[in-house]
Amino acid sequence: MTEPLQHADHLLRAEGLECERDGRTLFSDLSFSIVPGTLTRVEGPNGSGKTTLLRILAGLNDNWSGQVYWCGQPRQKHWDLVRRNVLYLGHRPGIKMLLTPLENLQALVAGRQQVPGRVLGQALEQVGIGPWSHVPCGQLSAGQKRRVALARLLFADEPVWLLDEAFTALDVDAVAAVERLLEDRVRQGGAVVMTTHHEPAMQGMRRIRLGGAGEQGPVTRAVGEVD
Amino acid sequence: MAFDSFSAFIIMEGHGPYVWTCYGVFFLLMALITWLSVRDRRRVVRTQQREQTVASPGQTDTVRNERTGGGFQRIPTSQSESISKS
Amino acid sequence: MGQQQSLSITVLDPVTTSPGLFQSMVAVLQRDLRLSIRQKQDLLNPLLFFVMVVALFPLGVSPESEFLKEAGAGILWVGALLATLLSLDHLFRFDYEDGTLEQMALQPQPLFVLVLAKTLAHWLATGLPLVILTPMLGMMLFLDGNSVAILCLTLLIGTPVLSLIGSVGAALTVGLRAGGVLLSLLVIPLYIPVLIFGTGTVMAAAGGSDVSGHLALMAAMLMLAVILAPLAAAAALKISLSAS
Amino acid sequence: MWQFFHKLGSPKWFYGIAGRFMPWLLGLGLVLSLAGIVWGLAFAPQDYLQGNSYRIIFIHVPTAFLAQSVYMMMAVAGVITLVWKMKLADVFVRAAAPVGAILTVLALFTGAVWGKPTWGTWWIWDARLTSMLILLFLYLGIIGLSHAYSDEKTAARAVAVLTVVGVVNIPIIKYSVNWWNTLHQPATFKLTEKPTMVPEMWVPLLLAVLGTYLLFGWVSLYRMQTEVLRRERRTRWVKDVIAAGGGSQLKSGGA
Repeated sequence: MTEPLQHADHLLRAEGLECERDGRTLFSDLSFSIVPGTLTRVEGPNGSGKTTLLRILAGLNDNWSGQVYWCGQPRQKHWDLVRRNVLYLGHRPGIKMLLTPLENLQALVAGRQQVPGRVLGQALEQVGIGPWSHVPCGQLSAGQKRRVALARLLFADEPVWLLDEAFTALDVDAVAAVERLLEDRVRQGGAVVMTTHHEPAMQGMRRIRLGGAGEQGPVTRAVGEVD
Repeated sequence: MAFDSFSAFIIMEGHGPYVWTCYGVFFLLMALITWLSVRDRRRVVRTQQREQTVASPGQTDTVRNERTGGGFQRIPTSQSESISKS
Repeated sequence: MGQQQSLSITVLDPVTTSPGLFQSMVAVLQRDLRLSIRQKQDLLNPLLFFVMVVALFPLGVSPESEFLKEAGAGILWVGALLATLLSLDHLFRFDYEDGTLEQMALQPQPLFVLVLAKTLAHWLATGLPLVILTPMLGMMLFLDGNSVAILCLTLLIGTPVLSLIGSVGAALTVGLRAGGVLLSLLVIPLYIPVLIFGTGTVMAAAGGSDVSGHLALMAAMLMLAVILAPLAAAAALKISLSAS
Repeated sequence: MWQFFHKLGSPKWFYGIAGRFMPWLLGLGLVLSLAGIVWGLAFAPQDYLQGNSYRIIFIHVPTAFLAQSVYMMMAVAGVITLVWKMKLADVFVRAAAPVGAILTVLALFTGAVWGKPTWGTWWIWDARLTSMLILLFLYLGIIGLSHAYSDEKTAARAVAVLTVVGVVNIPIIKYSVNWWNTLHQPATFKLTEKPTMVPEMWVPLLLAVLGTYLLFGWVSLYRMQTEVLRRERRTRWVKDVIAAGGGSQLKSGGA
C-alpha cells in the first residue's frame, strides 16, 4: 500500500449519502469523490450539515445511510487504514487549557505519527507561537489557540485532511498563510476538504454545495460540482 | 371450592386483606399499562390526523421561501427611535 | 495541467507508520496524569468528600466503638464508592467538550485500548489515593490492624473495578448536559456486587475465616471488568460522539 | 433466513402481522391468566404452612418471572440493535421497558405484602426481593437514559449498550446477593421455595404464568405498533392507516 498515489485514484468516495437529524433530512442522494491534489470546499448556509458531512467522512458520525469507499473498497473493511490516512480537525480541535502548546501538540500526534520533539518546536515557531510554547494554553487568545491546533498541519503526513472551520479566529495574515500552506499541500498531491465561512482565494477549488433543509424536510438536493 | 362460604373466601382466615390488596393492585397496574398504551396510541393518531388535514400542497413552497438567509435587519423599538431623535 | 507523473504523497500503512499500542497508551496516561496534577481541585475533591462522608457516620449514627467496629468496613466501602461516583462525570466530559475525544476516536489504535489507559489514569488519580487514605480513617473507626489490612486489599482490587464499570456509565452520559445524576442511577446497580464482595471479605476475615478465596473472586471480577468494560465504554463513546 | 430478517425490518409488514397476532394473544392471555387466578384464589387447597396468604403466589410469581424475562428479551433486542441495526429491536426495547418496570414494581409490592403475614414485617432483605429491587434500579436507569437523548437513534444504541452491560451483570448480582444473604442471616423461610407442590397448586400457577406472558406479548405488540406509527408518520402507508382511522382504536388490528 505504499506506492505513490496517482491523480486518478479515488481516496474517498461517497455514494448516495443521506443524513437525517432530529427527524429532518440534512442531505440526500449526495455523491462525490475526493481525489489527490484537490481542494474541496463544502458550502451551505448555517445548519445545512457541513460539519456533519465532514464528521461522516472522518468516521465520527454513524447516523447516515449510503456508502463510503476508501481507495475503491467499502470503508468499513479498512478502518485502521482510514483512520491513519485521514486527518480531521474539528472546530473544537482538542487543545487543553491546562497544557502548554508543546504538550498539547505532543499529546495530539502521539498516537498517529512519530515526530521528533525538535519538529514540534519548529512547527510552533512557524505558526508564531514560539515565545509562548511553554505557557498554558488557557492564557492564549482564541486566535493563538487556533494557531496551536493548526501547527499539526506543518508536519502532518495524512493524504486526506478534513478541516472544519479551520480559519476561525485567525487574523488576516494567518489566514493567507494557511491558504498558502493548503495550496502547497494540494500541489504535492494532498487532498483537502474544508468548510470556511469566507471565500478562500484558491485556484481549482472544487465545491460541494449543501442546500440547507427547511423545517418541513428536504428542500434542495445537494450536488457535488467542480468549478 | 376451598372455602365453605363466600364470606370465608373474602376473609381468608385473616389473610384476606393481604391477598385482596395484592390482587387489587395487580389489576390496577395492569389497567394502568393498558390505559397508558391506549392513550399513547390515541395521541399519536390524533396529532397525525391534525397534521394531515392541515397540510396543503402549497405549504412547502412558502417554507422554502422563508428559510433563505435572513437579512439581520435591526428591529425598531420605541427606545432606539427616541435615541436616534435626540 | 501536465501533472500526470506520480505524486509525492503516499497512502500510509498504519502498522509501520504510527506508534504502537503501548506507546499510545502511555501518551494518554501521561497527558491525563499531567492534567490531574495541574487541576488540583479535581484531585482533592473526591478525597475530601470521602473523609467527610466517613465522618458523618459517627456524628449521625453513633460514636460508640462497638458500632463503628461493626460498621467500619461498610462505611469506608460506601464512602469510597460514592467518592468514585462523584469523580466519574469528569472522566470523559472535558475531553468530549474540547474535541480531544474525537481525536482519540480517530487514532489508528482501537479506541478501547485508549479508554483503558484513561481509566487507569482515573484510578491512579482517585482510587489509589482513596486506598492510601483508608488506614487512617480505619483507625478512626476503631478497626483493628488485620481488618484494616484486608480492607485496604479489597479496596485495592475493588476500586479499579469501580473505575472500569463507571467508565461505561460516564461514556453513555457524556453527551448529555445533565448527565451527572443519571450517571449515578446507571452505575450504582452495577456497583452492588463489588460492594457486597468488598465488605463481605472484610467481615469474613474479622470472623476468622480464610479469605483467599474471596480475594480470588474479586480478582476474577477485576479481570472481567478489565476485559469487558473498555469495550463497552468505547462503543458507548462512539455512540455519544456520533450524536454531537 | 435473511429475507425473513429483512422483512422483519420492514415496519409496514410488522404492523400488519402484529395486528393479526394480537387478538389471539389478548384473548388466550386473558382466558389463561383469569382461569389461573380464579382457580388459585378460590379452588386451590390451602397451604399447610402459610395458610391462605400463599394465594398471592399466583400473581407474585408470574410478575417476577416476567419482569426478569422482559429484561433478558430487551438485552437480546439490544444485541440485535447493535449488531444488525434492526429498527424493530429498538422499538421493542422502547415499548417493553416501562412494562417491565411496572411488572418489577408489582413483584416487589406483592412480595412485600406477602411478607407481612409470613415474616411479620413488610420488608425483609431477602435475596429474591433484594435482587428484584436491583432489577428495578436497572429498569429505571434504562428508562432514564432512553428519555435523556433527543435523537432516537442515539437513544436506541445507548440503551442497547446499557441493557447488554446490565445483562452481563445480572448473574453476578444474583450470585453476590445470594452470598450476601447467607452471610447475614442463616437460611430463613423462603417465600416461594417449596419442596413439594401439589398439582392443584402448580397447575393454576402455570396457567397464570402462561397467561401473563401472552398478555405481555399483546401489550408490547400494541405499544410497538404505536411507536412504529409515530416513527413512520411521514410514509404513505402510515398516512393511509391514519386516514382510515383504524389506528385510533384499542382494537386496531382487530382485537
